[in-house]
Amino acid sequence: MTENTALQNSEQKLTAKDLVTDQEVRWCPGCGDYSILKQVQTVIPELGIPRENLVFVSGIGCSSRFPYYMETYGMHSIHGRATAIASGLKAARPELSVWLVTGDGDALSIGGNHFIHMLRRNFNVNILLFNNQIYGLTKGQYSPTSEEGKITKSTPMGSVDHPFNPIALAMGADGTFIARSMDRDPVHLKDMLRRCHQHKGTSFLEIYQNCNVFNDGAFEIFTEKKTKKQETLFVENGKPLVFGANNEKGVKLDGFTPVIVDLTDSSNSVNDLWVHDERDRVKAGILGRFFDNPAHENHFPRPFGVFYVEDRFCYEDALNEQINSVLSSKGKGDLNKLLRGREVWEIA
Amino acid sequence: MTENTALQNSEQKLTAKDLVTDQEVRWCPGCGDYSILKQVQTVIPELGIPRENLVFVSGIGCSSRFPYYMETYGMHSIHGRATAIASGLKAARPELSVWLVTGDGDALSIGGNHFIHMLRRNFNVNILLFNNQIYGLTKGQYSPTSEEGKITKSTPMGSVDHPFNPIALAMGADGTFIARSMDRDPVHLKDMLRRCHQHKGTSFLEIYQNCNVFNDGAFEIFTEKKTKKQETLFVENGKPLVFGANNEKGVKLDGFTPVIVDLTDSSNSVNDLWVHDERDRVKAGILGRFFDNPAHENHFPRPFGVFYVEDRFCYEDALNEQINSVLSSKGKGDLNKLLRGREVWEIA
Amino acid sequence: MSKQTEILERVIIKFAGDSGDGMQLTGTQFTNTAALLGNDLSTFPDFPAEIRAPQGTLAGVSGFQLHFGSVNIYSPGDACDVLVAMNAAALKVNLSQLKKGGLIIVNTEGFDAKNLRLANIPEDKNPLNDGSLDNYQVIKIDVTKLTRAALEGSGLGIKEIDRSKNMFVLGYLYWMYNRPLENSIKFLEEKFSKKKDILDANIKILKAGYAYGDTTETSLRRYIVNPAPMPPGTYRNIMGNQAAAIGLIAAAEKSGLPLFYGSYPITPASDILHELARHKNFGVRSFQAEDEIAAISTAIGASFGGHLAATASSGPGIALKGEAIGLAVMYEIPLVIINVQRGGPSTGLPTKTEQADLLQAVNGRNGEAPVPVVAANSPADAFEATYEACRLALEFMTPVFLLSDGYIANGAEPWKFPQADDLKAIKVEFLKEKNAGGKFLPYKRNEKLSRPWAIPGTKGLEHRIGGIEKQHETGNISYEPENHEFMVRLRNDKVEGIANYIPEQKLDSGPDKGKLLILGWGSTYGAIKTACIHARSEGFDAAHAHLRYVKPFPKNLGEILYNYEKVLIPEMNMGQLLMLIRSKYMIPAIGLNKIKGLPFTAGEIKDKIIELMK
Amino acid sequence: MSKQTEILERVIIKFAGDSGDGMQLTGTQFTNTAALLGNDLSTFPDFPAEIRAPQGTLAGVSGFQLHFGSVNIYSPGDACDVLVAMNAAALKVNLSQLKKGGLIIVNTEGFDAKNLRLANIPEDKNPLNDGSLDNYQVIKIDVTKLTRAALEGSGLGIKEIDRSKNMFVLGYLYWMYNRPLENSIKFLEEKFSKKKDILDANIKILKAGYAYGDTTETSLRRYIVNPAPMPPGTYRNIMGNQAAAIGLIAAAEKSGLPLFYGSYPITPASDILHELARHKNFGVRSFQAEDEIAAISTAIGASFGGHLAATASSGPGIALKGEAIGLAVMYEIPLVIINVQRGGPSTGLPTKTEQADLLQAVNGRNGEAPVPVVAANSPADAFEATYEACRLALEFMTPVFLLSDGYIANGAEPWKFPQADDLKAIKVEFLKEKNAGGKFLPYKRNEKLSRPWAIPGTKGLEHRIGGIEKQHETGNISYEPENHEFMVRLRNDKVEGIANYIPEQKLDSGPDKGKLLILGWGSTYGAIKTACIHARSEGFDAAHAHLRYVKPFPKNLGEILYNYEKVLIPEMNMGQLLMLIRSKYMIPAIGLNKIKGLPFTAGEIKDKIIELMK
Ligand SMILES: Cc1ncc(C[n+]2csc(CCOP(=O)(O)OP(=O)(O)O)c2C)c(N)n1
Ligand SMILES: Cc1ncc(C[n+]2csc(CCOP(=O)(O)OP(=O)(O)O)c2C)c(N)n1
Ligand code: SF4
Ligand code: SF4
Ligand SMILES: [Mg+2]
Ligand SMILES: [Mg+2]
Repeated sequence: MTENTALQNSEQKLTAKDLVTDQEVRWCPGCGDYSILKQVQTVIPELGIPRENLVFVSGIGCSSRFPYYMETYGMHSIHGRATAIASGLKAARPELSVWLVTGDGDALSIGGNHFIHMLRRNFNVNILLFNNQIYGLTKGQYSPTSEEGKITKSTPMGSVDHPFNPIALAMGADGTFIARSMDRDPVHLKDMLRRCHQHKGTSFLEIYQNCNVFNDGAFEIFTEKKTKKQETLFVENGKPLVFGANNEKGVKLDGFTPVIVDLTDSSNSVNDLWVHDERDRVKAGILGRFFDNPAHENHFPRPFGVFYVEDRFCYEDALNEQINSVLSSKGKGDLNKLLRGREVWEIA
Repeated sequence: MTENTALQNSEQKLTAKDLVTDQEVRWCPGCGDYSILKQVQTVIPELGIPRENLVFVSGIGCSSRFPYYMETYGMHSIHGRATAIASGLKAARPELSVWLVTGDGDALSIGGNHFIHMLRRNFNVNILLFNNQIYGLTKGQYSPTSEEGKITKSTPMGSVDHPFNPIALAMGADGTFIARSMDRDPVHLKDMLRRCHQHKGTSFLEIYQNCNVFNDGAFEIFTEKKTKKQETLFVENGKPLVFGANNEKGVKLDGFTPVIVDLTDSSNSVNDLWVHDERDRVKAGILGRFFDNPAHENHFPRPFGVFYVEDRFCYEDALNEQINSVLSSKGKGDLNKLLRGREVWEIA
Repeated sequence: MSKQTEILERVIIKFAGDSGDGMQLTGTQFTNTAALLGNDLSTFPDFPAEIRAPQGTLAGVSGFQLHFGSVNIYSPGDACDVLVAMNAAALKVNLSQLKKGGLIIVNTEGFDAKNLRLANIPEDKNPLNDGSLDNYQVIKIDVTKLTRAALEGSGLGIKEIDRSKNMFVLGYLYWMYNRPLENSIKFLEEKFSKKKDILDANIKILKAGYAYGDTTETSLRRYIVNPAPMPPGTYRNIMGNQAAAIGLIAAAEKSGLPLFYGSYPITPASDILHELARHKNFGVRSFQAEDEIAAISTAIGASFGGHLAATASSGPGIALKGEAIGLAVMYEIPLVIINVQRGGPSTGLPTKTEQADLLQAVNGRNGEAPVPVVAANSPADAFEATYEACRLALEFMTPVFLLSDGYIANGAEPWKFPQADDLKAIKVEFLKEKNAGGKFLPYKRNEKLSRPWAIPGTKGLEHRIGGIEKQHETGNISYEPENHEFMVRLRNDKVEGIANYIPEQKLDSGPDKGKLLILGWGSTYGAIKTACIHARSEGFDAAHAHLRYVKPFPKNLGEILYNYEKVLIPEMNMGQLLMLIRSKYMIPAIGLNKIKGLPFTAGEIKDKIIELMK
Repeated sequence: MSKQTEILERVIIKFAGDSGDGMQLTGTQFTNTAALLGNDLSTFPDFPAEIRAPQGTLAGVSGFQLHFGSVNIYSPGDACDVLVAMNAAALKVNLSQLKKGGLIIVNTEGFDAKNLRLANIPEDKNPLNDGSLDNYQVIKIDVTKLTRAALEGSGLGIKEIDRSKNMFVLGYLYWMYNRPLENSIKFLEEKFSKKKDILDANIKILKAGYAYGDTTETSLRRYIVNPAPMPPGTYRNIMGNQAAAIGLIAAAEKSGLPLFYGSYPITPASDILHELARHKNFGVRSFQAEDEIAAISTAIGASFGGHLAATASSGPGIALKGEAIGLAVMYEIPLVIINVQRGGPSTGLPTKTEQADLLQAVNGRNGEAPVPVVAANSPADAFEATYEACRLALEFMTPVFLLSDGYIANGAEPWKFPQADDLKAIKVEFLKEKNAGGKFLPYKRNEKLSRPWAIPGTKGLEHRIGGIEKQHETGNISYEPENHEFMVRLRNDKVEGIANYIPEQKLDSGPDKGKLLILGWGSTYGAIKTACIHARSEGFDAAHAHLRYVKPFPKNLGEILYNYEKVLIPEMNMGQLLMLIRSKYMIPAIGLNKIKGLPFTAGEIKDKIIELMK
């Protein structure tokens, strides 16, 4: 049974409410996780997956509490290993819809290796990485996505770690679906969640999430009305890269160099702008590097949306094909034959 | 003491012989590791580093036996962790010249996480990754660099893992020096080793290495005279991308798309070719993706040389700057004060 | 109206409220003042597992227990004399810990309809009205209202105003226990030096709380707790994790080595990292690694480089370090591994305490990989235990386990801190030249079976180390069967031989032979000691010995054990030391086991003592 | 000339040569033929640690020991009767294992100047000439020369010709022990079905070797080893790793579950992965993970998904799995963890055997995380032990450790394999509907204290599991102190309770009370059994019990132990079972410990028996 036929077995339509568990949600009041939970609970019913075929897998961290709040199957596991656990589950049960919830520490610090290996193997799993650029659960140490110079409990003089660019890392690991969204934009987030589901292969969605206790306002500039339009770039396939309060700015490519242009200046036209192509690896790479510190002058806006998509076989499909092909060529294994082996002798 | 002042302390010139230990070299006869060992022993003396300031650190694998054969300080450690061990050593002793020898399994399978974290932190360490696309020491299982469909002991029906592209992965992890060489080209290999040393920051050198017992000929097409010139592209900074038996072919860029051109055709000129720029991240990215299966038609030649270089602060320098800055502002810590703490009371 | 003043020997106060109510700060302030007045004391905070559980809920209750007295205090104490409850949830969670007849001080505003609902109390069961507190003395104060009234017109917002209500409680308790306000005022002045309005508000409320006690008739009693007969000297207050951090720095300073600390955050060990990160002026290199394996691996690298290297974690993280610890055993390099134990297995009860990782420390690796194990007894003792772990690591060129736990880590007590000069010397000498007639033998041993430490940069001592079995003395790879057995036994002998260089086991109290010995290790110290005192006062004179060294055991431990008819081993696990003692000494020692994520109370142990002795 | 024929009861032959000499194949061929003739037998290969150590060196020697007889054989045997040495290094490495007066068959060409030098033998000390072999019978054959001569004109290159020289030795031994060539010829025909010239050459040389024995006077004796009195039935030869792999498949088939195997290669466990990867037609999903943590994690995921899930590794890899094993303990899901033990600590002696990971299996995790431990005794027994581990995992919803070792993994012996129908049933039923009156309680327990298995895809049983302490029955997160203690004890009781569902401990041989019991576990089985037989024949009648279950111990183990004055526990470690037995049963059991990376010889154990009994 594939995920799609499973879809059709769905009997009655779920509602967001059906996905709420009897467990009290225990994030700090104001935490960005609430909004993400809500959007997930809203989108899932649209997808027509029977509740019993959904599994949420997580590691450890504030974000990793997620499965407890989803009335589906769920595994809250150990720090950094959700990707590996989900790989095993998906290899065993390809027909399940597996969602993985992880944090910047969980996925990129302790879990970095399983993360990149999942991307290259391309299991058909949806990874939601709640990036708050901090360790929430352990009360505020810097994470591999914290900015250079970050002052935290473990770096009172500022961090000297150069942070990962999660989009670039995922590209380098041959991820087949790479996207970014934010907790504070429900419409966009829901859209991205749908896209994750649609993609066959590992869908990696980075979600900027505000930790209002230990890293409040880390993404304010991208999420708050006052600055959002200036500082963000919502990309859509086939559409030119336009941003700004009144869509008055655009990005064009000068050779390999992206340049911000002022569309109010008549010498510039929307038609010259870079048109987003999700399937162009090189351009996705350039877009992924729009990652400057917004405090720097002449910085680029931060892109949101789907950076890159590629079709590639999924590990579990290839594995099952092998099994099916032997089964059809050799037939189902005979245990007695296996026990007997190649060469036997009799003792009377 | 920095690495450079250490250099000057060197008293008498080393020779390759001085770097040979009394331990019998125990790789299989014909193994590509021999040649690499030889080139390292040849290059090191040129660098003028006193022998006692050299440390070779390795994990586990055939390649990881390397330190036993270098008459320097050395650590043969555990599988996958050499990068982490070297990070600690370099953080503690920045003046040492630290070389890391690892395999495709050691660095990219079990050690993948420490590998990408070392790259982003940019410790000034030289990573030599002996890529033989196989697990040698454990007698022939596929590795994360083995090609799709690879038949090995653990994949009798062919591997269904999509392999890493180590260059792309290192780019994604924000590596600051990324290069490739091969066991069978001593001159090039030596050159790359020198470049590794010169680069301040983590130097990542992938070395194609023939495992003649479990994966013989994996790189034959790149290393053997008959095909080498057609199948490889030796890149040099500032030079156009030219290859072929008589340098009759070149690569130019058509927008973002690399195209192979025939230079014997008069409509093409060397002047139109892509000129290699080590410091161009986007182009390095495209170059790194010259990674087709040479069996495919119209495939690109495999590049060798330095793909990418970037200057970025090293973790250990930033760390030591912090220490020095507190030392100069606060002065050396006073243990009695520390023991005493902020608030005390007397009991008479 | 004049109020009665009573002299008390000891008091246990539990400050409890919502996570946002500032009870940790209130408790700490009261503690510091008590310390300055010369009381002996011991404290233990009790955090909620969530960062910020929803306000007002049972899960969100944060507590701080203080035990102070004019007598010696060895633990935060069992049942409380006083319970401060800022809301209904705090009362509900903590009431069972209060002595019958004890005093409850409540903030009435915390018992409104909303708070009752959040605490899952039916509205008609409001404990303030339904008679369920009849067996206690209850002082009801509408702290919120009083605070707001006092700060009316201060210009502060209601949120900021409410945030200072804990000062009211503190002031009230200062009045009740006859304590001066100065110390806390000084603290506030430092803390809010840049926020004058908030500073003023806090001081005002602190004084208002004091005045409230003085003028109203909420309580007719005040209490005096005189200074304790503590050894003369200068004291400070210290928490266990802080003590461990300072112990590492002290050992580095005394041995003349730079300190490297590789760690990955985990509750309840993270504060060691935080503390060390603040002391870069001691040359401390603290490194937050990508995971626990990297953390210990970086420490191994730094140790090879000649640093005093340490790593710390808690159970799950320690599990990840097992392979690398084995490597350090083979390398024979100094390394201190701190396990701040928490409730297990797996993620378990991350914010709670337990002692269930002892056998993991002793056996949790592949092959015969002996590692000495040192245990800390109390927050202040964590300093000495850590220092000793460093000393053993350096002098014996070996990884050493230091076991602490959540109770020690977050607990605090007065510490008669030493002077740097008083600390035991730690002599470390790097090998400078070849040690065997023109040859260098990296695994040649001294009388302690310890090998030389030859660090990179030393000319002529270039050598390679690895995890494959080594030839005796040369350290070269050797697959030779006889050599393997020899080396396995040698490494074992080296660790067991440490028994010759550590103090003999002493009794902590009690007769040197007789009916019952209580053998403890780790944070059960205070509870056992107190239990013995109480049992003794009831005529049951049990002896108490407490292990600093769990591996190897002190040489004379067997002798001591054989002097008693019965041996009782209280542990916060299913009987781990018990197993080691039974198998080694063949005595039918008895376990007293508590696995609740909570420390023993002295009462629990005392009851067992009496049961076994009568 | 007619040659004398002697009947022997048992023979131990060691085939030794350079890694490239094909000694493993020669040994295997001789073994298979012996098996077909009805001999009982046991074998053990002895690989060099390097993949291909330099030719001719001591490090490059590869050996294969075969013990076969007309009596029951329980181990590859102690000292050899016959040593085949293809070169000087092979002789030097193995000579000490040869019985005084034993037979040496050498290839003289392997003793030329070059080979002597490579073996570090001074040229004037050529053992073939210097009289050092005077106490042995030496048969010198220039195998290389004879082979080349026989194949002159075959059209094959010299390298290919030389590669068939092992067939000469095989033929010669077939002659000496009166064995037919047919079986090996059949084997060659299959192997070289596509290389006719090489096939012909090999057969020719095999026959040449036989003929050489027949016609020359190199030996005047031939031997007959009659069939052994083995229980009637059909037999096959099997190696330990293969048996474990088949055991997993059999358990999956019998339980009706698909098999998932997550693993990362490591010596000596990799062959289980290789074997399983070949059986995709049983629906086996074998997954080579990026490391050991991922390997067990994938297995955990698959187990949650309803597969029979297993993982295997050796010591260092098992160390890495500790944290995840703890998670599986908390989850209470079925999982089989196989540890093919090798020499430790750390990387240790990767190609050698040891039993030093027992305490790691029992205690190597944080917190109280009990896991049942099952041990395999011999290569064939690995099947049953694995099957049993699976059964326990599935019936008790728990991770289970299966301990094997390098000696079992690579050793081989005849196996009277079962029929699928004869295998114990394994009943697995996924929960299909709510189990508590309209509610679903994922941690509700049956009489075995086992919880239901409700897998994704089952409507109405959606639930969440995690590593934080769980509330009894509901499985919800609970920080409640009483619940924690209750659950820790419950998980412990569940594992200890398995003792009620496993067979009682039986004696393997010897009197049921008396002076001495030998208690063993794992691969010491054959050596202990043989030692007991020999000691008995010398009048020392010791009893032997061998543990299949190391945790929990069988219910009646104490009773058995108390029936003997002394208990001896031989182990290839420093006394790990010893510690468990001493602490649990309070008996002063005695350890016999060998830590050489080599199995015990029966002689070593017999000597100890006699020492203790006389
Ligand atoms: C093996 C292990 N190491 C460390 C921890 C402690 N720990 C729990 S969550 C966490 C990091 C949390 O950060 P992140 O993944 O970003 O999640 P967030 O809490 O920010 O959502 C750490 C270090 C652990 N539980 N297990
Ligand atoms: C923790 C651990 N897991 C597995 C192994 C077994 N092992 C040793 S080397 C190796 C892989 C070797 O491959 P690679 O790194 O490519 O090195 P090569 O031998 O090819 O040079 C493995 C799986 C080990 N020693 N330790
Ligand atoms: S600590 Fe931060 S991430 Fe965690 S629940 Fe609170 S606000 Fe959210
Ligand atoms: S197995 Fe391969 S990589 Fe290893 S030493 Fe032999 S040839 Fe080299
Ligand atoms: Mg985070
Ligand atoms: Mg390799």
